[in-house]
Amino acid sequence: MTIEVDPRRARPFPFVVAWALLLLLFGVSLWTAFLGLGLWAPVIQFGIAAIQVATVFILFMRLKGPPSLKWLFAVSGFFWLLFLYGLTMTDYSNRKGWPPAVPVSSSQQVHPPGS
Amino acid sequence: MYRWIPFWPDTAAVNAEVVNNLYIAELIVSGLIVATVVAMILAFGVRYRRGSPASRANLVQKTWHLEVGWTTATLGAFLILFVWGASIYIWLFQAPQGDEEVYVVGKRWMWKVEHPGGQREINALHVPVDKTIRVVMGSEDVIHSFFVPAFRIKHDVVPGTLQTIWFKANKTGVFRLVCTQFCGLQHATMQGEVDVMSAPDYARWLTEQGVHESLADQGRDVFRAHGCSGCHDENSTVHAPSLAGLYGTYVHLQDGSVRLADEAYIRDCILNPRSFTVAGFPPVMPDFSGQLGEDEVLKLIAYIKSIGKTRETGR
Amino acid sequence: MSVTTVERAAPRETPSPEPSYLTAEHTVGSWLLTRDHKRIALLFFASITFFFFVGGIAATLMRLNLATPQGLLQPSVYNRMFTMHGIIMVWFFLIPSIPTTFGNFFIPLMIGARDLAFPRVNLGSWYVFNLSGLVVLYSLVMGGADTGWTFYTPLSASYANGYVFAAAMAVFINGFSSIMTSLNFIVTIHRLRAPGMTWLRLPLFVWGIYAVSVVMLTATPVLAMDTLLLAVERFIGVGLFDPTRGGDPILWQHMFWFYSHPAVYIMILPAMGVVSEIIPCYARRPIFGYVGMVLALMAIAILSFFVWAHHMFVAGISIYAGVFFSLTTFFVAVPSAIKVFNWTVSLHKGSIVFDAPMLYSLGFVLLFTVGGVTGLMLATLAIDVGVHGTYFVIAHFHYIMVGATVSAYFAALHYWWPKITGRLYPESWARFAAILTYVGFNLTFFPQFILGYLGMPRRSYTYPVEWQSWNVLSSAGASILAVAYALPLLYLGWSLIWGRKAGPNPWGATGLEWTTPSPPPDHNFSSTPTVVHEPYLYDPEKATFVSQEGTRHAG
Amino acid sequence: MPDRGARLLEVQYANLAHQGETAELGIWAFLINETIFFGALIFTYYFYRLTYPHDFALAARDTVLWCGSVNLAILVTSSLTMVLGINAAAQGERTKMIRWLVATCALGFAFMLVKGYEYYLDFQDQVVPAVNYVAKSGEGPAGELFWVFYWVATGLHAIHLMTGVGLVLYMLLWRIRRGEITPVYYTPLEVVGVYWSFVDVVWLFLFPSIYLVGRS
Repeated sequence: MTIEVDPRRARPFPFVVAWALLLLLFGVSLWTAFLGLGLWAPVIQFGIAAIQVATVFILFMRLKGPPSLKWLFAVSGFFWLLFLYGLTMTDYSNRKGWPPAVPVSSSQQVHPPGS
Repeated sequence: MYRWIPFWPDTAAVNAEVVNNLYIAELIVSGLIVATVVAMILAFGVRYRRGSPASRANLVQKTWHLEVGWTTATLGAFLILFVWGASIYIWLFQAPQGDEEVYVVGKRWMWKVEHPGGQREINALHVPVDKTIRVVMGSEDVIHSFFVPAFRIKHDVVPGTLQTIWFKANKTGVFRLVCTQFCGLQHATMQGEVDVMSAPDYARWLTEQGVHESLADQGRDVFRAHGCSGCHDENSTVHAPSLAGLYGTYVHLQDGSVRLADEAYIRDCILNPRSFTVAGFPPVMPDFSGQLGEDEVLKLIAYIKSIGKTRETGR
Repeated sequence: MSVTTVERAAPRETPSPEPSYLTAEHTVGSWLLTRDHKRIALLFFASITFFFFVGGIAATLMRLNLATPQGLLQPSVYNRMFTMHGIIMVWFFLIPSIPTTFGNFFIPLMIGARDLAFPRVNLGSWYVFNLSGLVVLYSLVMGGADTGWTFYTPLSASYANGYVFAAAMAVFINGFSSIMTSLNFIVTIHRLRAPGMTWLRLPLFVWGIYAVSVVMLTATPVLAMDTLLLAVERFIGVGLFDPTRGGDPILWQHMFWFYSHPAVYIMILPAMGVVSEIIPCYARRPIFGYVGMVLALMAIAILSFFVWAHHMFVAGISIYAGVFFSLTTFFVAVPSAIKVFNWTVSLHKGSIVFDAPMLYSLGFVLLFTVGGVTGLMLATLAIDVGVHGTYFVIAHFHYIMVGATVSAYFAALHYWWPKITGRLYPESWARFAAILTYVGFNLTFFPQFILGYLGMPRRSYTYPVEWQSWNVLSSAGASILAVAYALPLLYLGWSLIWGRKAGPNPWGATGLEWTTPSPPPDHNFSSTPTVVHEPYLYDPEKATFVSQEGTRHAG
Repeated sequence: MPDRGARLLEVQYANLAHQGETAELGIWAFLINETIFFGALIFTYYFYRLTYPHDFALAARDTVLWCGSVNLAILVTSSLTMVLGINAAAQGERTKMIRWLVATCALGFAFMLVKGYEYYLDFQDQVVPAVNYVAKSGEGPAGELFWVFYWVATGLHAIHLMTGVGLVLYMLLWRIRRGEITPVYYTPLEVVGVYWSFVDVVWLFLFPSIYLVGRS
């Protein structure tokens, strides 16, 4: 019974390169944190995180090869999150009286935590 | 006008009538749709029951135009109702200045009402008829919901911010005030009355309460007691934004955004000054969130709004 | 394509060669550790019937209390009753009702597979369901939560003193059971279809279960995170929804309703699938607009994620969010309108038999139409301001959840009873039960529409005296409904022992499940069937039908 | 060899390849659910960071950056060793496979150690909400919201990582020892590999949201 080896697995070289790329991107992300970019810092950092995630998805989780149902399942998780993130912004972007002022808790909590 | 409709709730406000017309329109459209479905099921059920002689030849499996026709017709009818409903909603939920203002504080299982003149009521709200009443609502603990069925108005009262709603009663009488957001053990008894009175009765009622110090005056005492006058008074040396005539104007904040100075904004500034520093002023205002009760904040707001008025009359 | 004509002979008594899945093994272990999807379906059937009656008892206590203004129960007991009624009925009966029982049993049979993709995960789903059932029973027995099934903070997080932590954890664990079930269905429908069973030859029940599984898989995690954050806030006293620390109580509502509105579609989609199976069978004609029905099912599954804030129009969200979500709610009603139209026109030129499943299904279509139309009333912003939080809302969602989904559940129960147990139930009793359910239901919930517009708030143990007449009417209807729901238990139980033996295809239906002997053998099909036709090939004119794998039958 | 393969084949599948492919589709379907589960948690973070940028920046300055960085490096390396382990299984080199899987477990434990030490430092720093929390000067109340998110997020991630380590150990001590992982059918190992890399993906998103806030 011949052991036909999946071609994608033959050499460890591409995986080591991906590993190095991930660590490099991590370094860049760390560096941007200390640059004082203000509002742009999170955008860049999460962009780099997205690239890292894509690398892990494609190489380490073997999504390489012809696009298949696995691709659809991999992406649909993030696609559904768009609904939650996006549509709640219709509320919070122009709700009157947001962010709320912290009210005085005049009547203390009647309920002891933990029950 | 609605007397001839059976089991109809009483209608006692301007917006209630508008909602009534919309509700009747919805009932008609919905009734038509349900009637069509019932008629079709009965007709087909009788005509094509097993053993009936009707011919079953050239049975139709799919006709796009019939399906699309029915769907666009119903969608079109309901979109008109959507636009009509949305316009009322936008008109209802943007409270105008109003002739009278009332402050309502929801606390577990009671409604505390305060009039600008200083009169205080529990689970009761006396208002003049044919006047636009603007209700400013806050909650001290959980989410309540201010609902007057006769006026068809309702708004949840969320702890942490102030909400405003308005109504204009057009019929005198006593109407029920109800809390519709479950708030604990006695939620069902957290009810009250809205007593709509003619103008002279309302004036006489106000004087009968025997309270002379108006809410604004009480606010001024709180303003001095907590040292706000130290910075915000006309002749104070501290570089702080002047509050005279602040109410109703637009304020430019440090982070570039512009906010209308309404009750919610004034309340935010008092209790969370750090996130609302006005452009060009140092963020030095101390945090009062621990020391001021909900009622005192409302008094301060009434006072700050009154400074605005005296300046206009002064000109 | 060879078409062999088989006369519809009387169900001959030749013993089926293999023992059925019921008689294959008899040890307790063979039931509790089974990997057969049919046995797991029966295990689920036992669990949810138990919870249906626990929830039903809570409902009867509430209706007894509301029969008189001064009421029967203490306020704290009433508050806990309606909370537990909500939690148990939503998560422990309605959401698992059709997918875990009829879905588990019939998806492999309908697509020509021997079993689901992951049998062990399927059994795990039943055990996780029972674990969450134990936790909710612990919370119920110890005193129950008094926050309403919606757990609105800050009441649920810091002010309610019932067993909110246990109730929230029960809902959290229950989420995993529905995830495991939906995961199983999606992978099975993608991978294990018989040769020839293309996507457009799938019966509409399989499409319904596929749409439900997509919604379950993508909506439940948000609820899991929400209840987890509530449990954390409840346990340590500090949390993300706490207004005294700048948290936003409306954030809880956003994440809760982001799950809970798709959850109401989780309840209705399999019911739509069942009705789309039953109406063609008893009208003896193909469904009208099969592709339209499939598109409508998937459209509901996707659009259900855009509408959740119509539960929060008066909660303090911005006006523009209110207008946006009202508009999307009108668009999500379009696929439902298409389906109602298609069901109704599916009766045209058929030769209709009014058996019990058909009566339940027609009851479904009528009650679902009333429920859907009142839903559109609630989606109209100005009306919602007037009736949010009143009995109008309660009547609306009971019309959909109880009127539509439970009627379809009973329709499926009667339609597939011969296949599950191999016995036929007494037809006249079943028709009586169906009509009694319809009458009892309308008497219970139609008065609540009127109470709602009059302004009676929900979740309150008392009401002004002038509304007592409506509430007494509603309580009377509730007692009729209770009888109508108990009746099937009696005559179906009776049929288990004395019912006539049912042949493989007592109703003359075209699905693959009707080609197996009833009750089906352990591995469903001796040889994997090849599918040649699309479903519902009935011909009312010549009174014959062609099953999906090509044999033509009379009847 | 073929008899063990036949025993592995479940009744409802046509052949082993069909079964393997379906199992992989199953883990990916489960990952949809996990993505949205962690996505909803990061949604609360994203929403509160938009609302209280100032408080979040102040609060996040007290997180231990070097712990987070070392942990990220550990997790990325463990993804690599996991994949190399699967490659070895595919090529039938049993000893190399076991060596790589043991390395993956070791890295998993290393992550837990560093995390435990970081929790100890946090406790010293008095940033544990409700148990031992002192708001820093000038930091508004919303800082505590950040710390609630921090403890919930890292706690959940740690639980998922422990499940991953448990799965790899299950593979090592049970499935491989009984010889069920062969070059013909190594899908169970591949499924565990996919799950492990997903736990690494979650940390890739959590790292910038927790540790890189308010550093400038």
